[in-house]
Amino acid sequence: MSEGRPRSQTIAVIGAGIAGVTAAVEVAETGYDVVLLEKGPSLGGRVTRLNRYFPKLCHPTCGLEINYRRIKENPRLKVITMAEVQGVSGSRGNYSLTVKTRPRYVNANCTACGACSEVAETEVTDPFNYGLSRVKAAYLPHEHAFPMRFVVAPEVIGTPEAEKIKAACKYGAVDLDEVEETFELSAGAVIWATGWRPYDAAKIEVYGYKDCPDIINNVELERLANHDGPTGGRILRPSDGEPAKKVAFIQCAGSRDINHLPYCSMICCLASLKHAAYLREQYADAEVDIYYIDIRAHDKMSAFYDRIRNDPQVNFIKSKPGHIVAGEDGRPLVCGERTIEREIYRNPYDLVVLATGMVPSLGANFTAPADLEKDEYGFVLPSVADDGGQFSAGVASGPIDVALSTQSATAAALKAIQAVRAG
Amino acid sequence: MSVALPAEAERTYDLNFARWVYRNVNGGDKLSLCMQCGVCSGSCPIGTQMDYGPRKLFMMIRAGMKEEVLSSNTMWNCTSCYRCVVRCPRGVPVTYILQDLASKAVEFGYAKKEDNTRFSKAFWWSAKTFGRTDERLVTAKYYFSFGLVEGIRKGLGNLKIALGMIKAGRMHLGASHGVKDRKGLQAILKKAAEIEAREATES
Amino acid sequence: MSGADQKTPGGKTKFTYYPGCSSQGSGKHLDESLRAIAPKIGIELEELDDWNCCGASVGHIGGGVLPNTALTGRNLANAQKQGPQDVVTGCAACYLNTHAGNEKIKSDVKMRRRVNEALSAADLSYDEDLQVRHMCEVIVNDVGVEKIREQVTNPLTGLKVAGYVGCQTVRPFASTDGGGQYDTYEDPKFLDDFAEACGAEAVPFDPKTSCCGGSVSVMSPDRTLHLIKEILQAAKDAEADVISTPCPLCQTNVEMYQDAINKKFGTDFNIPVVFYSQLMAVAFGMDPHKDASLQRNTIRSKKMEDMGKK
Amino acid sequence: MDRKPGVYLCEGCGIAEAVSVDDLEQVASGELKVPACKRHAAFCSEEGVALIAKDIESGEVNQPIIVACSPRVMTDRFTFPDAQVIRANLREQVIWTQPPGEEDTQALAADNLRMAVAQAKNSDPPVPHGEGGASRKLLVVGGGVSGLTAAREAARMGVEVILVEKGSALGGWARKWSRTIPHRPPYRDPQPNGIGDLIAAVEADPAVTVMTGALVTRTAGGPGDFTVTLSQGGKETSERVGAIVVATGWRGYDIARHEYLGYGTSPDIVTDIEFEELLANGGIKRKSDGAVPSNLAFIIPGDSERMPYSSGVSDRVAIKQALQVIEAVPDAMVYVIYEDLRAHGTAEEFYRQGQEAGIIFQKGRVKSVAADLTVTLDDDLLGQEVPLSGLDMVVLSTGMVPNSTNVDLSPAEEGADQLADDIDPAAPVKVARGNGEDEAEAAETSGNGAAENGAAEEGGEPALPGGPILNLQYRQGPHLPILAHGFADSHFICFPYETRRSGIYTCGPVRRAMTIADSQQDAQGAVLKAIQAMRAADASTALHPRVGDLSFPEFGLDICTKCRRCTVECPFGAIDEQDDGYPVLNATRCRRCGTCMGACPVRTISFKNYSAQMVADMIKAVEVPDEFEEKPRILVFACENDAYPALDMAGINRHRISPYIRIVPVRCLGSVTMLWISTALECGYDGVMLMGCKTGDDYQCHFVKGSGIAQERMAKVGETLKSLALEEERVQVEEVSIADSGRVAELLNSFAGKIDEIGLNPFKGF
Repeated sequence: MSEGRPRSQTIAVIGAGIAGVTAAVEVAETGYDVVLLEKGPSLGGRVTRLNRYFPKLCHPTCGLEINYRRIKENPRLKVITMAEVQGVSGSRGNYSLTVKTRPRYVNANCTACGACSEVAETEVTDPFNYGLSRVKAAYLPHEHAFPMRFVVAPEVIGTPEAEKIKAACKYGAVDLDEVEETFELSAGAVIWATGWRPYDAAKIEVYGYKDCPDIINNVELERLANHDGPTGGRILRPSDGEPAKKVAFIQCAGSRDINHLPYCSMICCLASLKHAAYLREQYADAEVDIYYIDIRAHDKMSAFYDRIRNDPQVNFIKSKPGHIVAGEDGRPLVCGERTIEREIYRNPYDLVVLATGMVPSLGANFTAPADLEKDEYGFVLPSVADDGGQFSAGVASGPIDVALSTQSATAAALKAIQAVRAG
Repeated sequence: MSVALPAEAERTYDLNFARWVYRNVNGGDKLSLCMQCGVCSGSCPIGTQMDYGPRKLFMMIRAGMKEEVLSSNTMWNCTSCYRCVVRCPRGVPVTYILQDLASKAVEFGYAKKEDNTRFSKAFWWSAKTFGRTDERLVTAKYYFSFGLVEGIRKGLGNLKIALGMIKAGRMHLGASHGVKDRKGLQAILKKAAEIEAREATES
Repeated sequence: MSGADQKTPGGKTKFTYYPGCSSQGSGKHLDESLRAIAPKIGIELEELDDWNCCGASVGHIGGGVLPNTALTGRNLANAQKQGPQDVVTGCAACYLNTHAGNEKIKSDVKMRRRVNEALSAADLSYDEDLQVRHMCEVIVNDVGVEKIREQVTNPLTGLKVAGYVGCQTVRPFASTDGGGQYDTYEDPKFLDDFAEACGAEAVPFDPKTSCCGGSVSVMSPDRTLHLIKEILQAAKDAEADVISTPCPLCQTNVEMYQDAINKKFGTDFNIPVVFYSQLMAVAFGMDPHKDASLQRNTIRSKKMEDMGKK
Repeated sequence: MDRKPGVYLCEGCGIAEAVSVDDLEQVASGELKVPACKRHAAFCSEEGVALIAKDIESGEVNQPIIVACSPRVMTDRFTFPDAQVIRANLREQVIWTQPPGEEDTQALAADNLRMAVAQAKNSDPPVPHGEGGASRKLLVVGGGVSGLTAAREAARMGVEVILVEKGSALGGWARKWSRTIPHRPPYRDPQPNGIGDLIAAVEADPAVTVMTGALVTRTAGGPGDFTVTLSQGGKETSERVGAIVVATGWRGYDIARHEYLGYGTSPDIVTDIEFEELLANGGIKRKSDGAVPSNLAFIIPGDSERMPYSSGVSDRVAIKQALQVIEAVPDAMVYVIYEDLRAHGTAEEFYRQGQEAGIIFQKGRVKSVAADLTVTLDDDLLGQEVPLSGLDMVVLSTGMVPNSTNVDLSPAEEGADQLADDIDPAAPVKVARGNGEDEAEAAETSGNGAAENGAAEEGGEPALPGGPILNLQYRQGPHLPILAHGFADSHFICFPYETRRSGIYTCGPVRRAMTIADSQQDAQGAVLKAIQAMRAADASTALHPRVGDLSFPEFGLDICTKCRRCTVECPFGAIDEQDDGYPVLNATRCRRCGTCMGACPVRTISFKNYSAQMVADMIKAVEVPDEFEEKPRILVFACENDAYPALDMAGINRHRISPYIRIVPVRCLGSVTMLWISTALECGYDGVMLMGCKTGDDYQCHFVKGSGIAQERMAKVGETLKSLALEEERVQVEEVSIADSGRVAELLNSFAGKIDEIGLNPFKGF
């Protein structure tokens, strides 16, 4: 490839979710240069959109705040948002990443004063809330956005409204001429922390996700429960805005299923236990039914499971439902067999939450570079080879929870540093 | 003809019957993958009319409950809608297994009185005799398998339907259609049965 | 995902046609209307010579796995003689049994050997790689829905159609590679696409892949009448003029038990149940009786017959 | 160094429209007499930054006081070498929460400016506490998979390693075993554990000194400068190391404690550990008669019957062992009895492999295992009680008990009395009451119910037996603090390696039950943290969470009363006591939270840029209206990591907050000293609110117990207030999370309402 090129000591981290942020911070704090590339307009990835973590029920933004402060204070760490990696070539010590940046239409002059948003009229789907709400076409991605910088939605580009938005900015921060750009980035090692997306619940046709507004998935529930989500943190039925008090959780919605995701996504059981806790905290009379095959509360999570299990208003029903349909009153009806009691049921709920699993963002179509090993699901395995220079962290490396993601990110940081040291 | 059933199990979870099912029942080789999630029984259109439902039936197979399994009404209530097959997260071909369990129940004398036994026997008689299914004769044969009086009663119950069908030209009164080469067809079926019998004794 | 409007037609035009036993009885109107529309949509159906019963699922219970598969083997051995073109059938049960049998013979060496041993008793053999397909899948993948639209001279404007797909037309093969990946198991769109292409209105119809009880309905309707009732009720609620279906057994079950259901549940259903091919024949401006065989429906659709007279 | 403050009043983001910048300038130049005061339309612009930089370069200013947005934003732009930047938050916490143009808004802005100037007047740039020269040598304790991996990975980073193993050989459990749970595709078959190669690589590595049959008998010092005493074959040596990785692994849980499982009643009822050894040693044979078993049941008891952490591993171990049985004895009838089969992640594939191989999985609860090996279970899926007879071997899943202590040792004499307390997870907060009190009595737990729930409390026995692993020569005892079930885990989901003993990192099953593959990854992470700790020690900077902070607490021993509060309350055990009773800081252990400062009754502990005096002056800087104006003032101490950002976000969301609130960010609530409360009340403030993180079992305080300590201290304020005839409600402690941007506004407004009800502080104006 580029044999003559000097070896790079910089480490590129692809994806700025909790794993990417952790890996980048750990690299920088060990005294190495790092470039953190994020596809979206702000950092934090999936966890920013979570209300709380299991099992402590603490808030993801708390740890992110610490990490962001570390980023702000560390000159070795450079963040590039709106940047997607198109390809990686080269070998250890000598990689070249092709990076494409999408326009944000807002440059670094932005002070986040919000004047642009005040004049914007068009509302666009809010990607941060998984489309559950709408947001002005000039917007701050969310209250904890880092970098704290606005975005102008591509939908209004080329309209008079865009010019109005531009005119509203006193600091010359709105740049409507921004275009997609591609550049090459040299790195001595690469950490893939590209994370995951929720499995498309619509693909599980029998669970009615498309057909009934009161059948939602688990990441959407996180937004409903979050204080800065579309309902201000109240868990309400999307259909009529009434409190969701009788709620079913359907475990393994997609996971552990050869027709969908053959693997267990590991986090969904715990997520539903956590959601049961949200509901029970919000509504004293909430009743929660969790339909499951196995509750996989791994290691210390079993204490959390016990805690939720001891709540008489949370029921555990060992059953994978056959189908979920809209009942005569429009409420979702969960149908199936209670396996332990051997009873056929048709149970109505205010809200049904599909505990969908995690799909690696890289996906099955991702062509792994030569020094990376990928499994058939699209997870990029943590490297074991001694001469590799590309590593994976977080859910890019397998279906794992946040604690394991940060653990894997710290390990990946070490391996990447070793790679650039070895050159 | 199938490989002989294993002897009565002396203890619960004797795996000999399960292994017999794995090896001799169509689709049985996938049965061990069942993780008892219940999606099959929960998806069944007339699952409420089943004594066990496929999921529990499969657990009973593992538990070695040969008599209960082969005497079950579960397979006779299968409408062959294949929902369980396409929904099973483990790819267990539930419908096929139930169909072949039904066949085995007939073969080993567990299901003499099932409606379905009578019907499938009538059906097979037509297929075997004419090479094609004659709906009128199959239906008649099925009704009369309950005995003359019961057969007439059942038949009369559906007389209106039959008359409607005749009127619409969808039920004929003449001689049965059939394949031209009946002899060849019967030879094939005879040979197939021979092969099965031969294999059953070999194993 | 509906394959209908996303795929470019595969373009196969010649098929070996396996009508199946119901074509000589309860499903005569499917057979007749299919043969009528075939040239219009540019496909040639050459009848399988001396075809026999597929054995269906109940046949297996009566006969056993190998004799049952041997029935399929005989049909395929005869089809092989007629040429390498795909075998197509309009009957869901024939498709399911023949397709499954074919796949098993092709993929399982032992099964192929055993079937051929049985076939040898009639000096037949099957060793080619034929494809067994459903007519609906052929229309989606090879003909293309656009072609139907092109042939419509008598659009069924104002006809409300509840598309009742039933089970075996889509399960368990519609989403498999062998089954042509032409639609989904639980929420298929092709039947509605067919109706809309004919100019009719496809009404929302939830139980499109609910079970009519299949052969259990034939043997023991008492166990399954409630299933058929739900189908009829949904069609009635959607104010459908007709229920359309691709499956001969569904057509018969849903049509012939309406009296019994009315008696048992105190309802007053009287909804015609027609084949999609009958819809097409009328929409193509063909003869409502000779081609669309509307007279063979025991509950007749006056609306369709009136449309056909135009 | 002379302090040269300069005020930079930003007019951007609507500040100039909402408040009078002229008036602010008057406050800065006229009232406060700050020599330099400049204005700009946007100081964050290139031009604005250049303006400040020019003043700094010219030597005119070395303390730029930037009166603009929150210190949480524009940090990179407002960083100037050789200058100490002070920020006054006029945007998020003034104009975004207040109506523009109002008198109260102006007063709030002016007060924020006054506080910033007071802060500058009490603040100097920190100077490093050390001069480098930190040790770059790593001590790894434990020679199993985790320890070996840690040693190898550290050596690859160019770090010299001493690997200490208690036993006579390296390799731990893995050396006795052969195959492990698959962690690479296709995730189907048990795979070799690779221990032989790992041992060989470590032994051949010139950077690693291996000491087997050795113990750490003493550890003193701190990161960058630990002095460890190693004992091998009766001989003691001393080594200086920069950081320590503890990888002491695990031992089996005593399953015999549950009689119904029948362990001990038959030689053919064995644990999974014993069975693993059988598998590795060439054959599955019954202990009773040497026969090869063909009917085996693997029992995974419920978590309540063993170590709850174990499910991370043991269910997969049962599948693995059952698979190995079938591999060896193809006709065997093998059963796995479980309640929830935790084959999570890609191990689902392994579960399928087990099923395909013919393992029968039974969901149910075992009721008894008889000496004749009959297992009776409530079979959930058959819906009946089932006797499983005819078995010729029963394998019980045990659990992994962490080696957080060395069970071969009796509790250390030194500090033995602290054992139970120190390793008791239910007691995260320890508070000393006061001067000269006996420590044992002085120690008490926070009032958050943690004590009631603690596992260690049951039966009143200490959580773990044995002596300390490192025998830390720390004021707070010889042990590494532990969490539930004795695991030396981090309590933080985001920061898995944070322990309460700086520079000492745990990895592998001592931290959490984990597989071999996970342990190896964990060891890599721990090594990186250890290397960072050594670097930080060398640079005199802090570790997590105030990474890079050069400030550290200084102790004015002249007025120290030797009350020992600081040494007891430090969440990280950073402060020891000298023989004469005076506190001595181990600066590299210190995390700079200021809890010691908050604890000190004589206010003699301070940082260069954070002190009791500084905040007291900030409190005093606020103009408190006299009682006739009827405008209360409420002081808020806000944790800078959670409550302060939440207050910022309240502004971002434009929530309205009472204009009477004055906010002081604090490093941690633990640093809040009683002086500040009394100063506030003396100055005429009408109420004080402390906003800190959640305490208790699920504490969220990143300084572990600062928030809890603050609650404890404030619990006693009530009495003091009462004695002054002041209402207790005037001082409130609230647990506030970073996600409370909506709630903080409500909290403050309702507190303002309550103050209104109670009435103004009667001491106003005195």
